Amino acid sequence: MSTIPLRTEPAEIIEPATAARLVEQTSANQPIVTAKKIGEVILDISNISLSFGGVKALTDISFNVKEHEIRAIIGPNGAGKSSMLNCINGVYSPQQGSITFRGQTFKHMNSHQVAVMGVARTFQNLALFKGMSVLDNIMSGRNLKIKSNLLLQALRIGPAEKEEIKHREAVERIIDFLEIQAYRKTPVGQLPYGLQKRVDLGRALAMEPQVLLLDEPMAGMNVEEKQDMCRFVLDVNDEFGTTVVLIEHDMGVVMDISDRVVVLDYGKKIGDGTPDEVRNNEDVIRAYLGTSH
Amino acid sequence: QAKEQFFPLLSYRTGPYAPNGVPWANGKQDYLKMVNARDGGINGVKLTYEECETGYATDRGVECYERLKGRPGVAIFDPQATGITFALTEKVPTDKVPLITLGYGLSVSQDGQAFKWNFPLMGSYWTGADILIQHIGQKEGGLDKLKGKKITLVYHDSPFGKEPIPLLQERARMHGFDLQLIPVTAPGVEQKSAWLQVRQTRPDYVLLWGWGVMNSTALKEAQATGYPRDKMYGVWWAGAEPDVKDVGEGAKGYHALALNTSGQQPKVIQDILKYVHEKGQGTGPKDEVGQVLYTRGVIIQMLSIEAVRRAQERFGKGKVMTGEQVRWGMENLALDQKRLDALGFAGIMRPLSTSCSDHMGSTWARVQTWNGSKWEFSSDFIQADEQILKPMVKAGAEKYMADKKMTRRNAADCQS
Amino acid sequence: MAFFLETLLGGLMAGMLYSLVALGFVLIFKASGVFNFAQGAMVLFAALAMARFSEWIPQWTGINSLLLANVAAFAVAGAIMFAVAWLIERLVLSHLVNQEGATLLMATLGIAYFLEGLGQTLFGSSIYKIDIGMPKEPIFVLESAFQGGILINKEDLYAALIAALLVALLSLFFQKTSTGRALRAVADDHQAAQSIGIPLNRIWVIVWCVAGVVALVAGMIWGSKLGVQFSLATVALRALPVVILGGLTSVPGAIIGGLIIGVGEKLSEVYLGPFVGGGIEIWFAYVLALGFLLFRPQGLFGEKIIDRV
Amino acid sequence: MTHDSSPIVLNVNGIEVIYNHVILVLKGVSLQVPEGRIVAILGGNGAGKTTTLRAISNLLKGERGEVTKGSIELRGERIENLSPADLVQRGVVQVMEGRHCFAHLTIEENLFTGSYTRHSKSEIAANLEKVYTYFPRLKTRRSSQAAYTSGGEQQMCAIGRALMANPSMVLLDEPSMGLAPQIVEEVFNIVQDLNQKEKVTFLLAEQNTNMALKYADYGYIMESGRVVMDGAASDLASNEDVKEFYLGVGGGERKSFKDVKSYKRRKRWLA
Amino acid sequence: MLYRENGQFKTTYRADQQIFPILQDRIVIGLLLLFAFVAVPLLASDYLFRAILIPFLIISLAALGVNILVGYCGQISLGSGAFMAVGAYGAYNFFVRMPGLPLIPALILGGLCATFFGILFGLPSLRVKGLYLAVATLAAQFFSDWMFLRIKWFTNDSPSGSISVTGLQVFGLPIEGAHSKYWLCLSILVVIALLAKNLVRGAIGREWMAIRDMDVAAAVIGIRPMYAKLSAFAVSSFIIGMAGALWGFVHLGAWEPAAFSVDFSFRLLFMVIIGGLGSILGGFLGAAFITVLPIALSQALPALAGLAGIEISTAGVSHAELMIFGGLIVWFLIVEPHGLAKLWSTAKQKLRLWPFPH
Ligand SMILES: Nc1ncnc2c1ncn2[C@@H]1O[C@H](COP(=O)(O)OP(=O)(O)OP(=O)(O)O)[C@@H](O)[C@H]1O
Ligand SMILES: Nc1ncnc2c1ncn2[C@@H]1O[C@H](COP(=O)(O)OP(=O)(O)OP(=O)(O)O)[C@@H](O)[C@H]1O
Ligand SMILES: [Mg+2]
Ligand SMILES: [Mg+2]
Repeated sequence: MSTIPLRTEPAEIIEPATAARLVEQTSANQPIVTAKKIGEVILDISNISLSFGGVKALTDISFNVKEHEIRAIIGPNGAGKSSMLNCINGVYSPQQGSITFRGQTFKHMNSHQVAVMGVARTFQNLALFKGMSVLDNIMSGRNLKIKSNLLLQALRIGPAEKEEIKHREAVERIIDFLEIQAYRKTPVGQLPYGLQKRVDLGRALAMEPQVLLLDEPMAGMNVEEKQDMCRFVLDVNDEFGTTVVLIEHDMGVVMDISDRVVVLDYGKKIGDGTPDEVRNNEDVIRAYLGTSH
Repeated sequence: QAKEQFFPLLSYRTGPYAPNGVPWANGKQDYLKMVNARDGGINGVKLTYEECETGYATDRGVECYERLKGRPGVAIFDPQATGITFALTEKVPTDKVPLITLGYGLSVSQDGQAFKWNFPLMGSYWTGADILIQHIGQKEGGLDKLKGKKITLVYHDSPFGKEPIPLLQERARMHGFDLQLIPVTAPGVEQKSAWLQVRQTRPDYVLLWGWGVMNSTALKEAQATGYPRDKMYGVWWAGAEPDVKDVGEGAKGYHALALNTSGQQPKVIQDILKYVHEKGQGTGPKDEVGQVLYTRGVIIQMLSIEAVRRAQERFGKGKVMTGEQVRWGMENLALDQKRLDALGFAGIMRPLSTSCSDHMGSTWARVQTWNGSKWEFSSDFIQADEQILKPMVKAGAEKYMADKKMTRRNAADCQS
Repeated sequence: MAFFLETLLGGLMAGMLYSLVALGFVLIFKASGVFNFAQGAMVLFAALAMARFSEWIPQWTGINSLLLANVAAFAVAGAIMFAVAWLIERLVLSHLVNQEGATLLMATLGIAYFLEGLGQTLFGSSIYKIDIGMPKEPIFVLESAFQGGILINKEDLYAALIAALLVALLSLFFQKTSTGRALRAVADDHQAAQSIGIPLNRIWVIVWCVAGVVALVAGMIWGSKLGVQFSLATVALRALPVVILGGLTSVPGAIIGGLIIGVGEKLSEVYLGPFVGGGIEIWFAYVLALGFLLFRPQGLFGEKIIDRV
Repeated sequence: MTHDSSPIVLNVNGIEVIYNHVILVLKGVSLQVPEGRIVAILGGNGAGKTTTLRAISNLLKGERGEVTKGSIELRGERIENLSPADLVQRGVVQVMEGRHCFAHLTIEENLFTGSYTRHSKSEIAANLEKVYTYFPRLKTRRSSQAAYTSGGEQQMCAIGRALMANPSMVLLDEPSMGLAPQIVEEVFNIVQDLNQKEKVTFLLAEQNTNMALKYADYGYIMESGRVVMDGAASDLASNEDVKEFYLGVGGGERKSFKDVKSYKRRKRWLA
Repeated sequence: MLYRENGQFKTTYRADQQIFPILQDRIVIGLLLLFAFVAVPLLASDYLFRAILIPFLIISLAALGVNILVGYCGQISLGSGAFMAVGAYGAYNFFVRMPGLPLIPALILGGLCATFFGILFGLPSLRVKGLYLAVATLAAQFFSDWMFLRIKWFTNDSPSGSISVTGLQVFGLPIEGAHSKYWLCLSILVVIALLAKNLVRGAIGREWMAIRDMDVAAAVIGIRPMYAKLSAFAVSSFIIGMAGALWGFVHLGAWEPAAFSVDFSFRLLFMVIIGGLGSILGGFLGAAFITVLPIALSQALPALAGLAGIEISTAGVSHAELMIFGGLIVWFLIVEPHGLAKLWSTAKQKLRLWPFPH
């Protein structure tokens, strides 16, 4: 090995996770890791089929997601994972099947309604608002919570300003949490890929969702960064009890952090269960994992 | 300080109306140059000028006006466009500069007691329309023969094109002819449906109220739909060389109103050639000198200068006149035939005299016809019918004054 | 009935003439994702060049055959349009790789101003004539079936034929050649196209050249109809509804769009106009296009607008 | 790179890159790529990997970036002023980060545009078949528009498209992103395959350090716009810091993602 | 080192959320306003007021409105001329039909007419996007051109369709001289710019930008495209309508529909693009560029040519002006594709680093 220009400095210990700050003062002194209680079914997908012209993206998919759990969806490329999220979000309307959210059953979802019900989402192919700063992107996640009307906003007096500041505080906590303070005012288009993914997560978190849908949040990150991301996801899941639906290709991550895993292949469900069950499922090994895992 | 009378020249040498705007502007400028060269100005007052490009756009026109109105010795503005005229009409009373809108602008502004600063000399669209109807009546053998005839007005869809409508409606009511109105969206490059409608109704006459590309396009469409050109009558803004030049033979037989002659014979044109062009100071090409719009530019400039001269007679010979004084001169023009002959305008135009109540000075025009290569006169001078015109002008002016909460100028004001 | 047919035919042929101009927009948009605001100015510029050279060439060389003079003028004007395309690529587009649509639109506006100024400086701002021997007098057909026959404007008929021919050629070009594919790739993503070795500069010169020639043909035909002068550039405004109705990316769409708009606006003006005072055709054309867009937001034949997450 | 005898194809010499005239991103990056080798650039988010690759393939201009210092040589020829197309003519092709497929073109058309610089119809057809055998998934989706394929399919398309140019040197920017594990393996096998059989040189920026170091011959580690460490891949793989920060096996064994502590030792070569 | 925010710590979010968080900016803006309100009226000539400043202020206002729609909400519109016309004719009708109506309410009512018209013609935006929408909005333009020419009621039955207003008053003060007109326009501009700035940096502004940048993602986070788009149309056309009314009432005094022609629409769009989409400052810079530069050129060129000893004709000047203007547009875009405002912010960033290059 040739020279290393600058040697490693002694290990630097950084601040404990700022996650604690996410929680308002009341819970600040509670232990960070609590025993997790997986609750009732919150989201029930039944017999969803979706096709585009001749392409069958999803065929008769059913599975459910329980409150507080981390539910992974895995499968080879083009299996229909992202399409599944799109159905939940109301971006696509499935031809068949229904989705039940907290007891309410829908034939197809309407994006706005889904958001109001507390489902947030990150995107596989970054769908950030490129022209806006990091701060504004995350603030926009809180728009549903804004109460003041157009006129008040224009005048920006009294309640409108207070409201804006209140939300800004919440957003700053998220920014701290995701450790992107330095980029607060940078237009997101100029950020490197990995940080954009964090902002995407931040925007979703800003909605204070009950269900968080994550589409490959860790693509394009190295191990250290993935560890950070995992920590963020786990913290959110632990502390707010946010239910997480996660699509990810890194089996290390999936097997480590998820409670249950659904496996899709060519639009069909080929496996569903705990990571261990899935890991040993013949079909899954053949279609996706290969022998090495 | 040098004795200089300043003439702002608003013009458009680019844009959609440039082919018509250029000879007009050249005529104005050449005449100024000629008077300086030949007479050394007006009674020793040198004439200066500056051109400003409006592109026929109102806001650019206003900018030009604001830029030039404050020059020392500014005499009079010729906006060269209807839209600019409207905007300036509101501004000149405060700035105290007169506007000359020869053959265009607001028809009602003939009433000098309401429009103190506007001078629609030699004709408005109402007089033009009236003269055309009279001429057609003559052709048919009397105005009463118009009964049951169909006359179609194909017009530029703008205030310019809409001006003649009230008068034509009045005439239609009087004589019982059918008036059909067909607007053409500016600038008028696409007129197929207009001429399909003409073909459908087959009117006896078509009046063409166009400007710029609209005119030649209309003639070509008429040819393409087989409408006889000799049944078509244009306003004086549709009767110049650029309107027929590239139609050539196809426009043969087409008539248009004429306020003035064309050609290089008149003495004043000869003078321009001699004093300006032969010294290599011509503004445009030589062969354009004496064209219809060029000559009109010359006339406009001549009248402006004569107004200054008239004002000098009252306020002091050899002095630089203020806008207010020029306005008075404009209001008291008295150009009889003798004076016109002396100025070298013999045959170009009819005598003209203005007064406080009449800012037009002359309501005469005649009809010319394109013979395939040049314009030829095909009628005598016809005068617009005062009896129809006067009440209309009066009513319009009254309404204007009422809107503006103005009162009619009194006799004393007319003297000032 | 005869009149209805006449209006219909008139509309169809007017539509073809719009298509000629619309084609220029479509070409450049399809091939580089640029909405070329300078198309009108290019039509004017090309027509001016053609008109003036057909006047100058006989003067300089003593050729006195109309045909020869026109062919020579067409060639010279074509060469000038080539030079213009090359300069535009060199001086403007090559510096604006990978920029947004709005920026490129603005750049073409700059080009439009420049060409307008240059055209009038070089060739004058008066009115000029292109005489390519188009017949001006109308013909009448079906005189046996209808009284007075149906009037057809021969000039328009020829123009429509030329337009149709041009469109057929260009459609082939786009569908069948690998350059056609490369053009579409460039329109999608400048950078990716570069990264796989598509030479943007060459592609752009080609496209702008083709668009220049299309502008020349349009300018020639419109010029022989209207006379060559500044207002020619405003013909572009009549062609815009055609472009969006047919779809910004479709060559055949430009034709179909032209026909629909042509017929729609003529019929509306003739049959609806008189009830509301007339002069409605221009906005009617836009409203018509808008109506179609509500059903197909990408125009009749345009590529689907992709928004996918 | 003293021990390597292969001639250097690509020599990047102390380049500085500035975006938008003000943002200094690369602060003197040097690296060499020997003929027929696989060289990896590693580094965290924002380290400047993509920027380095863009600088080499001359795609900076479109991002409003420019190389303000240093030089880049390809087989001894300065290439800073060549167009990307010229580089492709010289056999250098880049697979851009974030896919960049031609949205309106079908997968197959996308692949065909990749062979824009080539002329032999039969070779192109053969090459197409090869790409389809590498990525069978593409074959099944060949006639759908690229915009309507899944993220992974697009990534395959982008890689396949670059291979259609028959390059002698490929710059791969995060090829494994969004691909299923099997396909990731496949991609690296392709890389190895082409490298061994067709002597194609690779320069890859990769976050999947495990894979990258397994297949690469040599590696550079970048951080905030500088190269902070370089060495033979095997040496890097056994370096303790690299192990901990990039391979996730600090302290000898793989740690579960679930147990990552909130307290962490952070890598910091540079303050 | 002059332009540094170092050392300016914000201790509250309120402080960080000020319109101009940096002290120097606040000082500069304060001085600028002082200059505009006090110094300019003392210094400027009548020509400068009437031909440059007043039109510039009004056009800036219109550009501001266009920028909200195009720059912030991403809905390219070529109907701005129509919105101006509706504002002007609307205000006119209230003005003549309700005797004694003061100017400001008339302007606001005109703006509201434009709002209504804007929402109506904004409806297609729910389905049609991008350039298709841009071209489609020309329908509004040509329709309004036609409407004000054809429907006599709008022009108070004036035969030619041209109308004029006089007797403008604000709080009993006549608006006649150049100064009072200038102050009026400036005040309206400052107030509206302030309100607009508040909007675009607030929640609704973020909704607009979200729709502009990625509408599907915006919908997923709960933004309703319909509300966002139509509110942008409403706000923008209100401002544009006000500007139109001012243009008619204060600048022209008398006008015909051609005063708000399609040309105007195009020019407004160009202003916001060259100034910088999505930047309030950009609107002002763009308005200055597109309106003032040609005038400056037309006056400077003959002088310059005179210095160089060449005499050029007016036509030559006009043509050269077109060419130089076109060339400058291209040049500025090459230097900074995102407009003059971006150029300015890059300059500020440099200033921040100064004297170091990076
Ligand atoms: N809008 C669409 N139109 C047509 N086909 C589509 C559309 N969306 C998805 N598909 C197809 O449906 C299939 C599933 O796509 P999806 O994006 O859900 O895959 P995925 O499981 O997320 O794959 P990856 O891991 O590569 O992201 C793919 O074959 C894709 O091409
Ligand atoms: N177009 C741009 N304009 C301004 N700054 C940019 C631009 N592109 C990248 N940068 C900046 O350059 C730095 C390096 O970015 P680069 O994309 O090269 O990183 P990377 O190593 O590829 O990261 P990743 O692994 O996340 O892709 C980042 O700080 C980023 O903010
Ligand atoms: Mg996916
Ligand atoms: Mg990168």
